[in-house]
Amino acid sequence: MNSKTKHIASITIPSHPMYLSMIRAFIEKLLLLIDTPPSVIEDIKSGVDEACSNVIKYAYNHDYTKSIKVSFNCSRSEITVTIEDEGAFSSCLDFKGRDLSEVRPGGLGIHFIKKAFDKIDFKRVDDTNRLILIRKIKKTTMKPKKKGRQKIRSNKGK
Amino acid sequence: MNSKTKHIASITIPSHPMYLSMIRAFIEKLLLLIDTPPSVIEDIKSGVDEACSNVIKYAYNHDYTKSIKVSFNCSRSEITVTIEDEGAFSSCLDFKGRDLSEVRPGGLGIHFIKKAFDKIDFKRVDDTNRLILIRKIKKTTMKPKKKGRQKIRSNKGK
Amino acid sequence: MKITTEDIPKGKLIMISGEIDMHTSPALRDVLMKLTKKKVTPIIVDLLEVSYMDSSAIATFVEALKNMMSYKGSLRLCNLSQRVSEIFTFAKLNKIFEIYKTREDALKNC
Amino acid sequence: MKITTEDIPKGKLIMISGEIDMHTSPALRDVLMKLTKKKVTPIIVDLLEVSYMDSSAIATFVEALKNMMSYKGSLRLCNLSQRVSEIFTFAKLNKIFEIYKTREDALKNC
Ligand SMILES: Nc1ncnc2c1ncn2[C@@H]1O[C@H](COP(=O)(O)OP(=O)(O)O)[C@@H](O)[C@H]1O
Ligand SMILES: Nc1ncnc2c1ncn2[C@@H]1O[C@H](COP(=O)(O)OP(=O)(O)O)[C@@H](O)[C@H]1O
Repeated sequence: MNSKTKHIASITIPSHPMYLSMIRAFIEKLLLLIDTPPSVIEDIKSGVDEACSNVIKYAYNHDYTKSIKVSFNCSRSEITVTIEDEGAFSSCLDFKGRDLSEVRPGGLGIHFIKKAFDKIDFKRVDDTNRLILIRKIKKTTMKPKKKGRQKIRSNKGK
Repeated sequence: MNSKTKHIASITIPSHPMYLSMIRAFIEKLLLLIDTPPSVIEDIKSGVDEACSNVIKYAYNHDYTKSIKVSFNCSRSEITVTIEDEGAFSSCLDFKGRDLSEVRPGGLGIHFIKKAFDKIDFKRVDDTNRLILIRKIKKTTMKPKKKGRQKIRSNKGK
Repeated sequence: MKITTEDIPKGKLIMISGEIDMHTSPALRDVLMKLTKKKVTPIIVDLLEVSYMDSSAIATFVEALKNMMSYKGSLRLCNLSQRVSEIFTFAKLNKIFEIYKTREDALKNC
Repeated sequence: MKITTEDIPKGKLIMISGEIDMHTSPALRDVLMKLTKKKVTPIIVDLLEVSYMDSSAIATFVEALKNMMSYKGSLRLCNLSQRVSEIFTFAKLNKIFEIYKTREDALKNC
């Protein structure tokens, strides 16, 4: 993978909880293809899943007929995930999850998002909420090529 | 699923063969969620995979840095798959696969596309090739709800 | 997600497989609420086949635990994968729940 | 896709697992071309673990078969899943290839 290469892939699903599993499967496949370590994949899967659940709950107020778009942009140094919805102006930036020492249902999603990502940004563009999540990649952790497994490279065959 | 309900989901990937597996996984997940019979899923997976391979080969002439978008639109009576690329004007409509009685490598892709879809249409819109593939759904084959498996419905929880 | 329940000498065993997320956790909640309403104890939840768990799954277990506290019931989780275990630790709930390594361990005194 | 090869008393056994598509079939082609260049026969291909196969996979097998015809070699496929089997029938190649149900059947006379 050339250091300037950007892998751009995206998925758009209806804002119904049943489709969240598609986003998780998409993330797993994509990040495996670009040799992301398993623990980073799990973190990003959780973080994006929680952010999308929140879109359904808060931006769309459980209207399951809308849509959610999740885009990926990966360079050698970071993975950027952008989540877009056309719901009510609704940023989770100002919100905090619950104090973790308090035992009650709910209030954990934001913690999972913050665990997965180093930088969280929000923009309202026209009628679209755009949540931008950035995960930095430690160079050393990106090269655990397993023996036996077929090597998959973005520039293969070029 | 309401008969007027349209499930719209889409995926965009780079025009590199390594990402074709993401499209296949996406199709499998999506069509399982909307209770499509396994044989129809396999047909559509093959048909779309072949059409996307042809985009990489013929529309993009093996330029792996472009992108391919695959969108799904499903009603009770049909599944519509739209494949878009920004490659050279390039319709596979006029092309025929090889005569199947002739044994030689190649020329099978078109046959898989035609096996999977009842109607194939092509449009050039601005600089985009748009291949529209329609698979009719026999009503009776759409309801093999398996016992034990969690029922997944598009309108669940509404 | 698939849920299977089994009678045990005392209480109930619940086996879950697949992914617990915003879509599937309501079904898990239904099962747990029914049991806690009947003050069943212990409830043993085998998570061996759980491949993914989100915050709504955690919320569901916390809610069940709170219900059970009212009748001093015992909610026991077992067979957590490394990832699921990490999630409970991250949420600072690993000390709040009774967590067992194996189903055999969890079933002791039932 | 993963390819494993194994020496057999006569010829070569190739075991393939995973998906054979436009991305992975070139690696399969490399293996088969090397063997047919050396006029190896029989070549037995075990497809037990193949979960998906596209037209480029078929093209690869047809090319190998044609190469082997030049030295009267025998290319045998075995353990085809129902879907893979259907694909060969659909492509009218089920009569062209030597197709065996099990690996044991394919290995006879090796
Ligand atoms: N996309 C969003 N739009 C508006 N508010 C949000 C959004 N995401 C989160 N919030 C707010 O932040 C709070 C904490 O979110 P979270 O940690 O996911 O917990 P929960 O959803 O269980 O309450 C929510 O209760 C909600 O008020
Ligand atoms: N998207 C496309 N654009 C232009 N030509 C195409 C396209 N798809 C297919 N073709 C033409 O149709 C022929 C048959 O396609 P196909 O059956 O997939 O076999 P193959 O790609 O193995 O030749 C190709 O050789 C090509 O000339």
